[in-house]
Amino acid sequence: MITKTAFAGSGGQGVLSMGYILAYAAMRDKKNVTYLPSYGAEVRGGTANCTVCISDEEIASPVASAPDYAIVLNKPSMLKYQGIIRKGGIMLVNSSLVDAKAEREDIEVIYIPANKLALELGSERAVNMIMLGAFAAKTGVTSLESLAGGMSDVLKSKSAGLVDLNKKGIERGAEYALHER
Amino acid sequence: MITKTAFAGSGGQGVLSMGYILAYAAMRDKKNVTYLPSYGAEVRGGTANCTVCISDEEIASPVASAPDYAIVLNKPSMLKYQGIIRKGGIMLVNSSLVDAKAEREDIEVIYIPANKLALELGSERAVNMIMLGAFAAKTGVTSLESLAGGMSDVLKSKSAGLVDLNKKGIERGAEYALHER
Amino acid sequence: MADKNKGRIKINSELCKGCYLCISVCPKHIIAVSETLNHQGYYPSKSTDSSDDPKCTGCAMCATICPDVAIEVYRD
Amino acid sequence: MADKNKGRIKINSELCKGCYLCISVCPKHIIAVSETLNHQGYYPSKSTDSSDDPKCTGCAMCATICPDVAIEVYRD
Amino acid sequence: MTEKVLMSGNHVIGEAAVRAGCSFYAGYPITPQNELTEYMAGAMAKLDDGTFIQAESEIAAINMLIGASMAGARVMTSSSSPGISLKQEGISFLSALELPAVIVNCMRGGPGLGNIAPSQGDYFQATRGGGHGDYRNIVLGPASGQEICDLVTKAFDYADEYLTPVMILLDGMMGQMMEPVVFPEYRDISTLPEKTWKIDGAKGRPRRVIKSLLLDVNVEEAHNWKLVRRYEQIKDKIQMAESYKTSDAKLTVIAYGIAARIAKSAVDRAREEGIKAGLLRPVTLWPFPERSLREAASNNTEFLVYEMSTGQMIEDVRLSLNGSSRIHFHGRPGGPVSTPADIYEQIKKYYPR
Amino acid sequence: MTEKVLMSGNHVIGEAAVRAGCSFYAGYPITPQNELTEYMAGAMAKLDDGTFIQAESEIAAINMLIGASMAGARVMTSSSSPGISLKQEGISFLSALELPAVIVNCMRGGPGLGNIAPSQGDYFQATRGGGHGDYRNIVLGPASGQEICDLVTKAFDYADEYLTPVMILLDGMMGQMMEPVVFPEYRDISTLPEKTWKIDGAKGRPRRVIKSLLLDVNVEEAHNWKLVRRYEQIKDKIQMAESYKTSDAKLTVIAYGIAARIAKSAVDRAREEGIKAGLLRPVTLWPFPERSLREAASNNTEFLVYEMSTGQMIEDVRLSLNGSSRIHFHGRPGGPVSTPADIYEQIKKYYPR
Amino acid sequence: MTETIFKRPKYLKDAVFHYCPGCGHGITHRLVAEVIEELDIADRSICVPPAGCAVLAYDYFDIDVGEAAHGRGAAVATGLKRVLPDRIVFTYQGDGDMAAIGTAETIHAANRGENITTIFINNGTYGMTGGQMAPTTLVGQKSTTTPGGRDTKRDGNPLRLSEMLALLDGTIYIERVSVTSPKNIRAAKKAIKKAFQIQMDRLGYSLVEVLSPCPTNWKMSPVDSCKWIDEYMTKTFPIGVIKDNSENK
Amino acid sequence: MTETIFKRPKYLKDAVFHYCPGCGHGITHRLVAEVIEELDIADRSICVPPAGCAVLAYDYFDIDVGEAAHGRGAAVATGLKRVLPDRIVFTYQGDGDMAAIGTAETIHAANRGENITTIFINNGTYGMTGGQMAPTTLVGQKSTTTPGGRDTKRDGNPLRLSEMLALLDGTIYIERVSVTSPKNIRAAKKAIKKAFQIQMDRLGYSLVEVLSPCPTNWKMSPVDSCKWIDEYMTKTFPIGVIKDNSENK
Ligand SMILES: Cc1ncc(C[n+]2csc(CCOP(=O)(O)OP(=O)(O)O)c2C)c(N)n1
Ligand SMILES: Cc1ncc(C[n+]2csc(CCOP(=O)(O)OP(=O)(O)O)c2C)c(N)n1
Ligand code: SF4
Ligand code: SF4
Ligand code: SF4
Ligand code: SF4
Ligand code: SF4
Ligand code: SF4
Ligand SMILES: [Mg+2]
Ligand SMILES: [Mg+2]
Repeated sequence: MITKTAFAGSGGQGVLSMGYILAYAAMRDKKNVTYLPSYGAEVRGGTANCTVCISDEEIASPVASAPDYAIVLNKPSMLKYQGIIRKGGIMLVNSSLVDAKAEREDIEVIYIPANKLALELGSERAVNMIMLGAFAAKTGVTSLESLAGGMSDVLKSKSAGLVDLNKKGIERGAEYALHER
Repeated sequence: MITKTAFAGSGGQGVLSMGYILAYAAMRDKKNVTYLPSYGAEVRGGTANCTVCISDEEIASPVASAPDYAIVLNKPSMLKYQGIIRKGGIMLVNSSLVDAKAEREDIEVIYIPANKLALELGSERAVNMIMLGAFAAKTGVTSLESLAGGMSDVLKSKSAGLVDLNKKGIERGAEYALHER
Repeated sequence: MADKNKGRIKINSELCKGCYLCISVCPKHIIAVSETLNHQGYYPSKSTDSSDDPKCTGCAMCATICPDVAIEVYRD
Repeated sequence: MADKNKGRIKINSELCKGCYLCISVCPKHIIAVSETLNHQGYYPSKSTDSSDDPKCTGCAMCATICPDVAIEVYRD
Repeated sequence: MTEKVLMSGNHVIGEAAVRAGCSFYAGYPITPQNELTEYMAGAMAKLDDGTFIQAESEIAAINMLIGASMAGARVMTSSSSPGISLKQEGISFLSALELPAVIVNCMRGGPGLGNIAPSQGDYFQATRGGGHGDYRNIVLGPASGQEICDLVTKAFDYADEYLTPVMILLDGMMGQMMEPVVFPEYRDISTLPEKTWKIDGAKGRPRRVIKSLLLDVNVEEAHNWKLVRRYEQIKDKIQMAESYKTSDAKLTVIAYGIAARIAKSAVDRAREEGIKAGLLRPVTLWPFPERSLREAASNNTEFLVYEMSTGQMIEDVRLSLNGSSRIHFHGRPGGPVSTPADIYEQIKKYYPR
Repeated sequence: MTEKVLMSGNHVIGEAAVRAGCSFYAGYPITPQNELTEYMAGAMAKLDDGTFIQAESEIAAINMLIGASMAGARVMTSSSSPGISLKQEGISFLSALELPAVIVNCMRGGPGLGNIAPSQGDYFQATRGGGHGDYRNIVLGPASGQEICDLVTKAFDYADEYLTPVMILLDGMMGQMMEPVVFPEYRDISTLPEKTWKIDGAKGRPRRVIKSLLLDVNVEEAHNWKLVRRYEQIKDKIQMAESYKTSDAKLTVIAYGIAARIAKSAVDRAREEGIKAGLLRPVTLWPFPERSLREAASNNTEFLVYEMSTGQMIEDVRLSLNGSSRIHFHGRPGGPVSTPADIYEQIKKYYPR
Repeated sequence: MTETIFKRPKYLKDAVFHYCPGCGHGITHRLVAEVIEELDIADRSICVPPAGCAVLAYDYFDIDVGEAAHGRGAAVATGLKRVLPDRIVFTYQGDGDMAAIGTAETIHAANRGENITTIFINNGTYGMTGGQMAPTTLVGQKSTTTPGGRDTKRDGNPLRLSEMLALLDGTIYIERVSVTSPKNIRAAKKAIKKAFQIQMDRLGYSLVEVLSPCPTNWKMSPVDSCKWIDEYMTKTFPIGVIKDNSENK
Repeated sequence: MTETIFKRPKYLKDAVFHYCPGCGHGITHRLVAEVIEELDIADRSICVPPAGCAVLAYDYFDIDVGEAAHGRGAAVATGLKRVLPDRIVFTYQGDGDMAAIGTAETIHAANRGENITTIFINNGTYGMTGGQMAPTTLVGQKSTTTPGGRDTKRDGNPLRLSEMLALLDGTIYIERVSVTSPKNIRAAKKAIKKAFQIQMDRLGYSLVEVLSPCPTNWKMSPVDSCKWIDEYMTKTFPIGVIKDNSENK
């Protein structure tokens, strides 16, 4: 089985590192993985996005014309991805930043007030980890442990404090997604 | 039948126009003709040469690796062409400028004191026409009439005096080659 | 000098990309950041000139520097 | 000043291309065109300095300007 | 000028271009095509609206052509092998932009700086597109002075009709050699169809944009297929080849340009000796005259490809025949010119027994 | 670094090059390969003897490579389609001068400015030599992050062994996509055979000249044939292809690079449906893996060539099979990326009944 | 009665720029469009856009446009102008486009005195390709290919192309401007107008170099970018008239 | 006792130059060979010859030589020098090679301050290809592509590349010399020696422009050619030091 997840938001919201960490988590799970960042700078704009494919087998096309999952951090991204996500897919929306509601009925939409939750944890920097934790919890694409491991693989020697905060973020996101909505 | 004639000397001796006029003469004779000047300026030197092929049929290669005839106006040219002219071929040498004698036995070598003859006609400018006249007379590749016609085709509207001088040169060269050596 | 106060600007908030150069050049400090995102995903700027006590001179400094041609300036 | 007259040049007539720059620069006018062609097809220049009354100063002007490095200059 | 004049291939190109209505030439010197550049310097100066530019480089020249062609002029540039390599980006652009232009490659020995001797080493570059992306150019390979004249004349028309660069591919010897040529009358280009795509200021009409940046992949794909359709049309319409004594040939020599002339004499020689040789001379190198080849092959001949290269056109021969016939090869890369006698020997060597 | 790291194709090229002993990089920005240039800026700065130059143009870059390779360094440059077109003269020179070099073409949609989407439109240019003269370059077409690493490593060795430029031909998506990769150890280049031809000042040895100007046509011809002999050796030794489920296939897809990955999934899908499909993936694009194709053909399969172009590699397929098998084509030029489902449809369409 | 003091110029199409917030390309586009309107030359003007962030200029300028390959704008414009001497041909080029890959074409077109106009956007970076060093990047300035800052030993020095062009006999008018304040922008417009006027008067080559913010690649806010130009960039690239030979013609 | 005052320098091979009678390439070759001998750098020098009449320079200089494509000498030399920083790398280039097709490579190598030396032969023509206009051809001068003489309207103006290069921060020493008289030739040698010395001292880019007769394409005698340089060519291309920054380094 192959799952394709898209991440989207504005530059600076940590969109690319969400995907990156998910890819590392999948590597820990001994899966095949591809990571495709939004590609090329020939047209400028405020958005960033990337796609992560995870599979037990070799991965063919790393492009997701109709992703299974999408994590969107701003409104333009939500508007875009609610259009292309596959039927039956799941979209996670940072409801702290996106006021509108998605319009599709054939997908599951999960609203996470990620900025609010992050502030409660003490720093807005945890926003993307909260979304990622919620994603893992709701989709089972990877485990929270693998995510945390993937996250520290990526951050490596960087500040232990940040690793800690991120870990808390992942857990908090998962908790919220599973129990608090 | 195809005949290949090479012309060689220093730049400025009228070598190229000899070939050019022969080619026009052959056109008057309704022959096929190709004219190949010494080709390319990538290596410099004091010499100029060209090759004229004349044939009743279409002409294949315009290059003469072993020309039938050669008309040489200076010593380096003589040294070169006496080496490559075909067996049984004819070489015409301007003996006013070339003091040495050719060494090959299997070709016919004809010495024409062209500068001297030209001065007698009143101008050194006739040197090349004298050689050409001698060539036509000895080889029969073209007629003196065609040569004269070719020459005026080439010179066109240029000075009538020169056309006249050249005509005389052609005749004088032929005369000398046939009767005076 | 009275005339000078008769300016009025119109910011096309969908063209605006939130560079805030207009804010930095307005001599009257009557442009500010709006609270709502536009469709491009930016917080556009907006005029804060009050109709009671209009300060805008119509100097067009804001429009002159606007890289997205989002501002029109009028004088009534 | 006596020493000054002790020059002598040697022109390699096979290297010479007959540009005659040497002739044009020799302050003593003791270089001239030779009558015989060389193998390259040029009339090389030659020294006309006389052994009776040598004029060459060995100033090497000729050699300095010779584009074909055909001239060597000695002082005996 | 219905009389015969003796002219070098390079000059013939220039004169034929002028008569075809070429009013813009940009080029950069390189042996063995300098006489063409020089000819155009003189010829353009004589026209009221003629432009000659000695460009600062081959790249500048081809890009000047792009501008002049956009503006609607009939345009030409010329160079030789290394210079043509430098024009590859520009040729890809001309092709993408659908701009007519005539490009002359007077090939020399390569690769690298090589030498200035006659060679046919740029066949791949010309016929496969040495530039990037999916495109093809019409490539014409003349073999005599008169044919140079005729094909240059055609080249300008093809370029306009099919909105594509057309390359005249010849070698240094063809460029240098003089032969008698009869030229056509001057073309009155005001009688040609209007170039409804040209840019000359949007006076009284909607503005026009000539561009090749097609960021939408579907638009780019559609553009690519549109070009392919045009190429298919060209393939259908303008395949040209000369067949010489092929009808009963047991060994058919395939050669183009100067090589074909040499081969022709060899074929004659072979016929004299009772050897059933023939010659098939591609005149259009792209589109390759597959039909003529297949027709020849149907007569049960073997083939001998003779190129002044290590073997490039032979791929087109193989592709055309698709395994149906035996194909032999004789190549002389880097400058040496074979004599008819040499090729005659090759014919004997490969003649089927 | 025996652990797996997640890296983009562009970065993998850079890291693999550094580990292979590359100490000289010159390049010019162009999407979609900028990350490679940027990677080399950082990586070369970390080496004692590393040189990174952001050249003023692609032409300058390839000519800097010529100099650095002459001096004996392991050298690399990279670009994308239009930039590679500009390098053609330099590539012809490198080939003529017999200088090792690695050249990366991260292809984009073309011709012209085109777009930055994944494309395979430069196959002809890469495999036929877009530059002038008779030369060939080794061309390698990786299809995964790990293979990029492996082939770049090999590329430097091939370049040195066969004294030739080696091209890594991939598309923008391969360059951008990240996959897990395990890198080899750093190569100690002091253990490599000495470059007895390099120029570094004639101290204690006769002086050396590296040149491609060969005015004597016989010398140039001999040089051309020498290169041909080397190319024959390369053809003999380094043909590489991946065969996947080909032994009993009735329809074998031929595709390279990212296209082959997509095709592989399609083949799996077809197999699930009981359709005997297979995949033959050329890894060396030049030399083309003819032997593998002929072997596959001997199993009585038809072929479906899938390219992200209007059809270029298909000529090599035809040349390899020489009429022995039926060959179908599916092309998507200019950027659109097919899905496995699309290719599955094509397989069904062409599957022999 | 309402008087319109400032509105979108006529020949700037009704499209949203694809440029980043605060980008100088937008301002300069508008100035060019205003000048074209004021000089009433829209129906005989032809724009040659670059490869660079302004590659899509044809989406904005409502006039004829012909695309050039990266760096070759001056050559393409030369071809156009020689065939159409009474049209107004201008190139719009970035610093990478003009001063790196297009160095030769630019210098030689200027040297030939081609009667064209060039708008030269100096933003000290390769904007479109993501912020690599440009020929005009300042010493010490960071870029993706000079992560430690431009080092003159390795990377050379900022290139003052306009000053070099001013040495050429074929150039008539060269001015460097910036678009960092309303005052500078007004001066920029004046310069652009003069450059076009010189072409209309058939005097020869004219060029306006525009110091232009690229907040994205400089990693600064638009406001700071403008300040940075005023404070630092103008030290290496002083604004003002570099050459004006229009009176002598 | 016989004293040798003048003889063939050691590193000039015993070959007949292929140059035309009176060609300045021969003189300049000899000066370069003399300088290499005097500085004792033959075993660490690498020459990068041009495509141009001097393309066969490797037949004459008895040192390592690496060929460059037409115009790309500066780029090839850059590659060589960066890999071998303690070798002496010099290019020998014509005016077509350097100032036309090689404009960009030349300017950017100079601007990077590559520590190389360039001998720049300005003979106002494309010698090798048979006398076409060069960037340096004088106004009114005839050539095969300017049969009516160089016309500034059509063909632009003579390009003073050395003066342009002098504007670049990376260039240390630039001098224009001529080889028209023993005195000028001695000055030329001094300049060439200084240029190499600057490279040996690792100061940066040095260049000597040599006004050099091309009697063949000028269609003048060698003696007249030298006079023509002195009388006309030096008006457009004055000889002397154009830039010397070696003291400040
Ligand atoms: C031949 C070629 N090389 C490289 C590129 C990629 N490229 C596009 S724009 C650009 C440079 C952009 O910088 P600049 O000219 O300064 O314009 P800006 O984006 O900064 O306005 C480059 C390198 C290309 N399109 N073509
Ligand atoms: C790419 C390319 N274009 C053109 C040429 C042809 N070519 C060889 S030398 C030369 C110019 C020679 O002029 P210059 O550089 O002034 O040297 P000179 O012969 O005058 O010394 C040209 C155009 C070439 N070899 N390669
Ligand atoms: S017109 Fe002047 S005063 Fe009015 S908002 Fe704009 S800048 Fe401020
Ligand atoms: S200057 Fe324009 S784009 Fe920038 S904030 Fe103001 S209105 Fe918006
Ligand atoms: S050394 Fe001086 S005096 Fe002697 S021949 Fe030469 S130039 Fe004349
Ligand atoms: S200067 Fe040299 S080449 Fe010229 S004539 Fe004198 S010796 Fe001969
Ligand atoms: S990258 Fe820079 S130049 Fe390009 S649009 Fe953005 S701000 Fe403008
Ligand atoms: S053509 Fe000119 S530059 Fe070339 S060798 Fe002859 S004189 Fe010298
Ligand atoms: Mg820029
Ligand atoms: Mg020159």
